[in-house]
Amino acid sequence: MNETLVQVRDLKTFYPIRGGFPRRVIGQLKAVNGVSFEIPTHHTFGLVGESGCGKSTLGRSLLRMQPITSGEVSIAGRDIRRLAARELKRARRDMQIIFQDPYGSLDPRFTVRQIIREPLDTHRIGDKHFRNDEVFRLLEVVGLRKGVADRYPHEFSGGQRQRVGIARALALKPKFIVADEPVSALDVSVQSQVLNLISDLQKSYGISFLFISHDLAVVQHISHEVGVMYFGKIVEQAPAEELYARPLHPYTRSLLSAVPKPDPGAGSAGTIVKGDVPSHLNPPKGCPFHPRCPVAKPECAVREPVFQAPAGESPTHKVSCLLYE
Amino acid sequence: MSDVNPSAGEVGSDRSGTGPVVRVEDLVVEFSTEKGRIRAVDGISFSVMPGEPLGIVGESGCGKTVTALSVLKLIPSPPGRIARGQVFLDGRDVVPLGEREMRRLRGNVASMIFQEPMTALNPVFTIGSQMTEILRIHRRMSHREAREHSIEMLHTVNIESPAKRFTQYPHELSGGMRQRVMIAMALSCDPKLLLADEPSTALDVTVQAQVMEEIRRLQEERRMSMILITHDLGVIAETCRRVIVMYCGKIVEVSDTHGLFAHPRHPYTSGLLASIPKVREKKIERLPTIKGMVPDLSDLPKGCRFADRCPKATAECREKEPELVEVSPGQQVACFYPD
Amino acid sequence: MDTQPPSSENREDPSVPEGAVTEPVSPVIPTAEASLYRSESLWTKSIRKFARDPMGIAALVIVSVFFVIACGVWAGWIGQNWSALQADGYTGMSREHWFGTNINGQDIYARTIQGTKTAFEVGLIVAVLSTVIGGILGAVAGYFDRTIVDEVIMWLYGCLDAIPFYLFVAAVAFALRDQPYAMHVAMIATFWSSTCRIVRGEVIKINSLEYVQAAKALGVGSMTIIFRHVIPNTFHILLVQGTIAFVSAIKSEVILTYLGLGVKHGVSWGTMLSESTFEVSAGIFNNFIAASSFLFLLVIAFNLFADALQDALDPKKVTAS
Amino acid sequence: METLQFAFRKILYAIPLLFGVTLISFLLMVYFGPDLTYSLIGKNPTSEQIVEVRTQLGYDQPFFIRYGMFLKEIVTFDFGNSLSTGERVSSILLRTVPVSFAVALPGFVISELLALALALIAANNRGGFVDKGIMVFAVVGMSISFLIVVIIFQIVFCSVYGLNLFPVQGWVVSNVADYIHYVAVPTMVIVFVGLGYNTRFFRAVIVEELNRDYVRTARAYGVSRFRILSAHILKNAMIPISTRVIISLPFVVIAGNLVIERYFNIPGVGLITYNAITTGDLPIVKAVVTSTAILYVIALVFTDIVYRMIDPRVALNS
Repeated sequence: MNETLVQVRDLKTFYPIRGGFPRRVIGQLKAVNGVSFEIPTHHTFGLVGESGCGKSTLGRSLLRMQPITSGEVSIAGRDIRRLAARELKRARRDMQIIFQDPYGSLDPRFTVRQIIREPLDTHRIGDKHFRNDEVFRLLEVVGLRKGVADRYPHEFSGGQRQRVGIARALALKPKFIVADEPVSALDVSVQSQVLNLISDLQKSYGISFLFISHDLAVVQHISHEVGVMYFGKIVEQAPAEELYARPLHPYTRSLLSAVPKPDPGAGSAGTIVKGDVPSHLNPPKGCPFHPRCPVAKPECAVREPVFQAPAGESPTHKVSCLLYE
Repeated sequence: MSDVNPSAGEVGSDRSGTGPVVRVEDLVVEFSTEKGRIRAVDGISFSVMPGEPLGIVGESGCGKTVTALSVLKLIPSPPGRIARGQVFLDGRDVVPLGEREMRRLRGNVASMIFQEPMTALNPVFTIGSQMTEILRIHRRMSHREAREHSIEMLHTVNIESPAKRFTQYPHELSGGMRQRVMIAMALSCDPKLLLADEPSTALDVTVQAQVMEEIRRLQEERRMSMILITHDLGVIAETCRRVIVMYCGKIVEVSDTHGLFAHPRHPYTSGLLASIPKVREKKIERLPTIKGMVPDLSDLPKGCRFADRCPKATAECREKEPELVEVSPGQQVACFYPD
Repeated sequence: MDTQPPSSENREDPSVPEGAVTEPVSPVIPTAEASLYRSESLWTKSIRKFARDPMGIAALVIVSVFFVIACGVWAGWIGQNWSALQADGYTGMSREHWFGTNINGQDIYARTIQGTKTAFEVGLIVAVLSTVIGGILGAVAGYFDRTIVDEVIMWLYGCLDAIPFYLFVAAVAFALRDQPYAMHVAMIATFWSSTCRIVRGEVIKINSLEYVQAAKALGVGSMTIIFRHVIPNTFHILLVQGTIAFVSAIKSEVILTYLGLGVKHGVSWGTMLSESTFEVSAGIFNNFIAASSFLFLLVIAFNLFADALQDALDPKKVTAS
Repeated sequence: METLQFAFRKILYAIPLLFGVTLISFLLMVYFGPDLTYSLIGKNPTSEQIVEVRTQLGYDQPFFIRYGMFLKEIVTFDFGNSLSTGERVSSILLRTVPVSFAVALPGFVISELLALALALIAANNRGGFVDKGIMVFAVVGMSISFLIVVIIFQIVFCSVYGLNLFPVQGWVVSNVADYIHYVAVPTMVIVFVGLGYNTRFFRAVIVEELNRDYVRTARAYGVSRFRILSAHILKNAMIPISTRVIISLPFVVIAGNLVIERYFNIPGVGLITYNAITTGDLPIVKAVVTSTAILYVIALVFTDIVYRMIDPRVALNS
């Protein structure tokens, strides 16, 4: 089968919280707090979670756009944490990122040609003619006309800008792309176009994706495997169809029931989870979800669950919940 | 501004209470931009009956928010203005009304909640002072009464320890809590109509469900009319009985919710419904899409505005603009070839 | 139309399996017809916007006229005869002396023209240098936000802001004892700070934008990012700050010269106004009116120009349209 | 209690700034400043005399010792004696500061309040005729040089060529009537000079607040235009406005008066500073520069505290 392209072991990314008097580090914001997963080649791993759960930090940590506190990240056989500057630059050819904001992700003073050429220029790939041809080829790949190469980002709609951003990410022919909420800023009718483009690219070029989104339906549609993140941890992980058909973790269940369904017959959601995501300044003990969990036991407030496949489930379906221990 | 429509103000027969709470007639709202004058809303008509939750759905720039703002005459002016039409709120045309009269209606007869709970509240005033201000304006309550009533309202929207929240500032509350405060403010004068402009869009999925649940419950309990504006068809399906679909400033389809989702008649509606990814369906390889993109309001195509993106468009569609006509009981469509 | 399979010649490790796809992967989005659509950068868009602002154009014309006058003086064509004593004290307006002569009998017209040159000298030197210094330090501080570099730069302008301008000039004058450029140095040392502060704030904002993040993810180096992506996106601020510094400089020159800290050699509107303080008490206004109306006209034109520039360059306003 | 702790923290943070301003003052005026040796000794001094005076002035000491001596002067508020009159600098300051304050304060207060009122009116009629009128007036006001305003106002109000209502020069104040008599024209000048800048700044701040979402919310709930401006917006706008006002105070008292006090010959700090600059009376310049700078730093700390009182968010962020 496919080999492992991205391997993450117990990754932790903390931010210092400064405050008090005199000013000092008074705590750690554990944005990513011990996450492990693998992405095989030709696969899309979907990461779903609410704002502040650490999913974006995780994506950026993998690409070392964020200092990693501890743990291991290996992409295409490289130990990302230990790369020196030169090696890191080389490694960036294999890993790229697509951003959420179609307005902020393109430099307004650059033409589309300059934007898509930048990766080729930076890594000195090919000569001038080759780079120009590449720009046209990439524009075609993402479904834009050659004629737009000399236009500026402000002359495009959100969906078109997102295509330009994707072309830029593809320029270096990466093996792995982090897609950080690539469609959430787009209008509904354009979302599906961009989603189709991403899944086409994945199939045609065999790129592995880490697809980050807060939208469960989008993640299900695009991913082979899905991880559900809550408060810096993956609390449940399974192949997409398995996860959506048989969610185990109470958080996953409540997320799924919270999604409004475009079907008036479906009736209103089942259990609506109460309260808000806990504060990082005062993290709950035990399972981080227990204060909001509808089925929490007293034990949940004391002991942290282990992330594992419960007995009787397939080994690919892992969950971190005391109900299954 | 107030003399846009000379015939307005004479319709008073709707005040009996059984008529619609809102009736919009041929509303046109224009904005002057650098590219010239554009019509954000172009000749729409609809009404909302007492106790009815109506949904308006559409993509950004389709005019749904402008429609809601027009009901309370909150269009930023300049650059916007109501160029034509009437908006009967509780039987009275608001278009010719002045600021002073509008103020008596706002927050009182009709209230509005907004998308961004982070910025919609004044950061330097406490929750309490912002809530009591409304009661003191419309109900002329004393400080004490206003305080008691506000705390009760906070209690109604299920905010824990309301007396404590009453003294806090907006930044001390989470997004979901702030949106609850907005709802409490909106309902504190017991309005007949609630305008909810994307009330849950900026919130997380779980919090979104909480807030929408709250809005649904209160709307039913209070038999309040509601116009819910959203781009999320799921939210509409769970909340509204009737839906208006807007595209480029026009209504393209009006339908009862069941009919719309079961049998969308306009190609835009069916395209939209097909293209959104849905949870827990059998996984499909490719999503159906609507080709192209929303046209620029300053450069609209002749004829049907959707023609360029429509799989069924003919020469006729590119020439003439279709009118909204009833195609089956409860369903109106603006299309020459409804599904 | 066929999409070529990604070529792998230029890479050692082709990531694309052989014979991947040859079909177009997504429908081509129809865009507005290219023939109807002239592509436009933010700059040309700003220029077009500026051209539609009558106030801005009028201001630019006035400034240009002044600039031409200054160039004429530099070239030695006009206003050269400013120091010679041509009459016995004050005379009124005449054909030889368009604006009359001052109390010393010097030609006021020539002095006013010469003053225009001085104003541009002071204004340009101060505006260019203070904006360049402020821009670079601001960009560096903003890019290295929250590091020691940033702290030091912020501390530096914090300190300079604390010292009142006129006293700072006096102090610089003490330190530079009779250097002709003491005034310029003092102005540059004070004026760069506001540019620096604004640019720093803007750069911090730009830094968090995803196009900078994207460049980092592509492996573009820090310095390249600063000069390719960050500083070009602060040009609109630099231009406006530059015009503001220009205005401040020529206004300050007048005050400083009056206080005896400014122009010591040559003639400026400041020296003329200082002279005129004695004349006006005697009821002679020629010198005063000539210098103050030139000064006022140039300053107001520059102020209006700066306003129009700000409107035209604001990238938010430009892209929103 | 919390506010006290906050204030204390802010004061501690001001220390590097104080160090900086004193260092710059020291470098400019003492270390690289004029050599006072010859102004203290007579003509044709012997080399022994020179050495003696230089030792007395501390010129033979290393950098840090001299800086230390400079700091000591500041802390003890003892800047020595004026070179021209021989009077103690501290007593000169104590005599002149109140005069400067009395001259500057009315104009400062009127200018700020008037500008705020004009800005509110302009912002409320944004884009309209009144707004444009006020803004044109502001640009014109900004474009007239301080010196020209002083001269024109003096011609108009104080000279035989104008109304000749007020004294041309001087400051002989023994009662309120005298005070008004002498302060009137300087006040008008200060108001006029500050008005343009302040109106524009305040208007920009208010317009920015007007575009915020909470204004729309307040409007949607029937809050009146007047109340939105006078309560909702003003309280938010007070944050940048108060910063500007407080920070400009130390400059208004001393720096802004240089021109006015010189032109109207008013014996305030400005005039003695002017005289000190022209005669090279270093101890006075040194004292004025350093104390203004320190006053500025204090004002900065003070604004942080005011900030915290107006804006509840600051408490959380700090």
